[in-house]
Amino acid sequence: MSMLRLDQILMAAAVAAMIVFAMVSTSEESLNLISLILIWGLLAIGFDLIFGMAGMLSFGHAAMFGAGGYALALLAPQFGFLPSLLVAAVAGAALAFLLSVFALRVSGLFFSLLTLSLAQLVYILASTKLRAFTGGLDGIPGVLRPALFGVDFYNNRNYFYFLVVVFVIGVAIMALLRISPFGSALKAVQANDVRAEQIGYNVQRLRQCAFMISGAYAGVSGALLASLMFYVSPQMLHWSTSGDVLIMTLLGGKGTLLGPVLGVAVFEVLKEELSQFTEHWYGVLGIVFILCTIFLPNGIAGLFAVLGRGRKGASK
Amino acid sequence: MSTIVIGLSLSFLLFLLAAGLTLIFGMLGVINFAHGALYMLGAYVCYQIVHWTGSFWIGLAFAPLVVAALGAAMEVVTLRPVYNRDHIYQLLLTFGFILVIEESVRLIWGLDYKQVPTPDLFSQPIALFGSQIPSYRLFIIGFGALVSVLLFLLLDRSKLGMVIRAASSDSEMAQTLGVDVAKVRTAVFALGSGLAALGGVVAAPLVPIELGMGFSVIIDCFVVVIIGGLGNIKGAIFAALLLGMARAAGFTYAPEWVELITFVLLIVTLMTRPSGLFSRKGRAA
Amino acid sequence: MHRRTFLLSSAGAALSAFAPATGVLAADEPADFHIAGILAFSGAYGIIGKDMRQGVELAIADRGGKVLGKPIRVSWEDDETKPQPAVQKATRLLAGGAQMMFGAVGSASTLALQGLADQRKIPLLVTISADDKITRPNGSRYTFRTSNTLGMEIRMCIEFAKVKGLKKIYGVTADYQATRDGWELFAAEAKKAGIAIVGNDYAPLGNRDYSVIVDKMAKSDADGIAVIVTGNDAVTFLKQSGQVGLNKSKTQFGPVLQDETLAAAVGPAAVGVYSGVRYHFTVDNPANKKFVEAYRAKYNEWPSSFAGEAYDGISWWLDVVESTKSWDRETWVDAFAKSTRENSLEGKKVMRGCDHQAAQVGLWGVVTEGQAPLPPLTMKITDVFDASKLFDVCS
Amino acid sequence: MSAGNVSLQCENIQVAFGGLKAVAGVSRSFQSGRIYGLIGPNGAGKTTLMNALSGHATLAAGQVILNGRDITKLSVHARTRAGLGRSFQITKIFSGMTVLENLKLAAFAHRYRVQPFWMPAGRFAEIRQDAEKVLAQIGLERLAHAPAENLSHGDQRALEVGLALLSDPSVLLLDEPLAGVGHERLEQALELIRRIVAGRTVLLIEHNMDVVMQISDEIVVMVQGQLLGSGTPAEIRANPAVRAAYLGNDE
Repeated sequence: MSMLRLDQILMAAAVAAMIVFAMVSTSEESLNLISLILIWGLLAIGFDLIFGMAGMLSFGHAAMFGAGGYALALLAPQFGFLPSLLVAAVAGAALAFLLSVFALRVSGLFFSLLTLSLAQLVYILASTKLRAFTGGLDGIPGVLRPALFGVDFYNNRNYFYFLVVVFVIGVAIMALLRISPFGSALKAVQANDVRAEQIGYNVQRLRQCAFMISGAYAGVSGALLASLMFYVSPQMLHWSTSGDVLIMTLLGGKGTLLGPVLGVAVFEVLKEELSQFTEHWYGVLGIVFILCTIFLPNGIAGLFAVLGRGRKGASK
Repeated sequence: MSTIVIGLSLSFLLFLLAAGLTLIFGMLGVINFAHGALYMLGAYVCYQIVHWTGSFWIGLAFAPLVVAALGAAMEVVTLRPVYNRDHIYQLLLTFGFILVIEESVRLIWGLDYKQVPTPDLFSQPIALFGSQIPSYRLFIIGFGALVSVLLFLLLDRSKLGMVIRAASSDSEMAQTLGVDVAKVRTAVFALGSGLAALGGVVAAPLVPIELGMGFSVIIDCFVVVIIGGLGNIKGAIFAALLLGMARAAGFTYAPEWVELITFVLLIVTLMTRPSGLFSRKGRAA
Repeated sequence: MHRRTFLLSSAGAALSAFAPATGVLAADEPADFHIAGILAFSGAYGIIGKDMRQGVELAIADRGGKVLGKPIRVSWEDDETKPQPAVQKATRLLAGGAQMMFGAVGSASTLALQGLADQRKIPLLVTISADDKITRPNGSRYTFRTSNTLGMEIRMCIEFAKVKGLKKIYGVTADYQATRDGWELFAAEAKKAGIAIVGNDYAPLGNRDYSVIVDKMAKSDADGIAVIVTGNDAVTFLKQSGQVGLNKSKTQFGPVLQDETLAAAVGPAAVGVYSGVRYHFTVDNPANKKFVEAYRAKYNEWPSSFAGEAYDGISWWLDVVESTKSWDRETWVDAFAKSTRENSLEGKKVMRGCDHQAAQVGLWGVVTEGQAPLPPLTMKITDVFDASKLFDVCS
Repeated sequence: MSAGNVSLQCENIQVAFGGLKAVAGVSRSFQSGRIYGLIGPNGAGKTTLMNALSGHATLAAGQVILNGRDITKLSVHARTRAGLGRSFQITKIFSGMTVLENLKLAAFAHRYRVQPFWMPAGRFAEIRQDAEKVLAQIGLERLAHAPAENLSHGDQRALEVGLALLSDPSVLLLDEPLAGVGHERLEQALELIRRIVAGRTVLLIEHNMDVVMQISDEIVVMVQGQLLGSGTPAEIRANPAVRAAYLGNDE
């Protein structure tokens, strides 16, 4: 469909530069930060499939994110890391399916509010009623790292390489999905869902599939985060997590493949660096959000688009 | 019987909390996540006024005005340039507001707890239906009822209310009819912020005044607004009553399940009548 | 690749059977003694973080800012009362070469740091989180707690109920694992002591309205109200029970219900409420007197229990480190596990080898109106329960 | 033109909004290869009937049979697959995409029940051919790469017909296809409709009397939710009942 535009190349270069920087830099601090960016980047890419491509604002991604984390925490000891990572993806997709069965009965604003309430219901269940499995509010400590080919993944650098591999695979799959007929169908649904239905697309099933793929991405990234931190807790399920991924995607630029990843990078770096300069990093971050919203209509990707003098931003 | 009176106080407190959000959410279509932060700000400003004047009532009168003015300023500076864009960008702005408001409260009042005593007039319990009912609860019922009637009259019966509803349902049309839509929006946002602060002042004697108090209120407000129907003051009153009574019953028989009751109620509403149980419109498209 | 055995419940100990994570243990002398201070400076427990930091900084100043001949450097990080930022920032500081971790405030964050401490073999000193899971028999080798446990404070409630002669208790408990276990322990011990349990309600954590529960309590024939909730929930409950004057007819008490900070938040309704006290500036011993004067001189306020416990814990730890004359962390851990603190701010504290919990006396007090220069609402210590009554014997 | 076999059969179709019966029992069959003009005063229920046929309005009673198959219960996209295409009164096309991309979407939707996700969309040659074939039919080759939303109103209407054509419908419902088409483009638009019939059944709603008389093989008149009568354009023009009920107050 559209040949690789200059801004997409520039964004890919920026992400690649970030990864290379982590490889060469000796400071574990940036290694840890960029590992975090890759994990949240996967979540944001998955989130943008339905938000940027299909035009569905979900406020429930924390539920799938947490589900993946808990799946890995509970299953890795018995079944090993990779099978559990797979189960985390399936868990994310299954929960996404469950959410979509309810949420797709309504559309627009009510879809967002319904996903918010369903995810918050999962949060309350995980922190109280399902306490026997989830360890309640204290969560589950001691989540495992992968154990493959005899490599010690408790070494953060090795684990970082593992994350890079998973991240690149995730981006590749999403890149293919976006330019595949499935991706164009989603764009059609966002552009005009009545016409999409009329030309023969099963719009509800398309949305459900997109939501499940997005849920799988959230599940995987949730598992990877739990493994990075050796810990999973209901806080991952809390609606503020859904809010964070939304902010990152908007900052980065919705509807672009790598925009959300750049949004994640800026968000995390700001949060990390600001807290070292000023005790009032919280307020400064708020001001940055406000300024970005007003002056960066298409997010950071919009900047790249201007830079690359490609078409102004991907889609309005 | 006393549970019903307490249920009523729960309901009206919920209504006071949510009234501002119904207004801003319904009339401006802005999902105002900063509503909780404005509620907190109201409590802190009330603490400051009580600290200076020693009177809860002066706090009750002036704190909402102060926060309403701040709300208006925030709206003019940040929201106005973003109205014509997708709703999602207004939502992102309100996230920014939360962080800014919380940080400024931390700067001005610091981290330690603040305390607003129950006003002396209502500090003693009253024997009612065979148990001791805190008179402050009766004040909440009375005051909440008064505010709901005033709001209802303002929005559904007054000329200003008609202008507000016109501006919100079709701003272009209202503009052509000579309504200064921008001013109306600022006024609505200010009124919404003032109401949020009012909720904060009324709740101040009941809960600890600390930075996190706003965060816990947001979900409850959304529940009332959604069940009641966007921008539907009457709906918000009924939704608050429904939720308040459900919680009172929940606390009586199964306190552990109270939080779940709230969400099951919300999800059932969103699936059956997304535009609210009490709204005139049928199912949203 | 040998299979890693791993039990979910005692996650800490079983993690030892794999290659050491970060390079060979540095035996040579680092430039400074770097402490990773992970506390809550924002969120629900923001106020506690500030006081604990002040306590630690005073303790370091008192010893001339040095241990083992090197300057002590503390990096303070805000965990926003959430586990993820706690682990994220701790990982960064450990990567930067921190020798030990100090914190956190909320139990969830502390448990999260515990996993990291065991995995990276870095000592973690806990001086406030009370969840019993933190110091379990043969639990985490690298975690030590010098402050109260919730279990000990529950036992103080029983001792108090006996001393006070309460016959019927109605309880309210936060729907959170640690407090639920606390209630079960209380109910079991009460039955043994012949005290009747009239009822108990589990209220959601962060509940904002206790009026229905308070109404049930007021109508019950209970003479004692056990309030097993923490932090903000305690303030909310007492403010709302105050509006009904529950304190006039019944005795309200709880394991960690009130202190100067929370009483200031509750206001007049706090007077007459009984609570376990983790530390108090009126405890009469020379070490405490010296500390209170130094604290008031430096910060111009009375030291809260958070500041006192932090000062006491870090001083004890640094003294033990000094006595080992070594930079090997394993030596510190072994030495501290066997150490006794004769002159702690609350008298004698003995570190128990089996679960790394400091056995100590239990302070119990009531909220009273204080005359200047005391704070307007202050705790008056009414009982000091001996450690033997509060801790089960463990090998 | 092969005429004779029935492609679309309506059996006592009723659609009600609350108490009001917008369509009160329409029964009629339509044959393939013919253009039917559906006329009637405003509010007669023409668009509601079309919505009932295309699945956008739920039936209170009655049946819709397409090529002998009962499609009353089918969803909109299932009816499209069954061979029923339509255009809308208010143009609905995919903005933010070019004309060719619009058509390729319709081609994908027609050819694949499960949208392929393993290959870039550009690699599907047969899809490009389908799209270009219809592009030529609707005469928009020179605008192939123009953004759809920038097209003139007439071209957008043509694109909409193209989108319907790509599902190779046996029955094509056109809701005022010539609305807003300028006088000079009228002939070209009529020519387009005649060209695309090719064995299909076309049912179109049109208010412009001489246009509908000119294009239709048969005129169906609808008043107050019911069929008043039908016949060749000449018969309808002469029929007194139709004239009184409808043509009398022709604007």
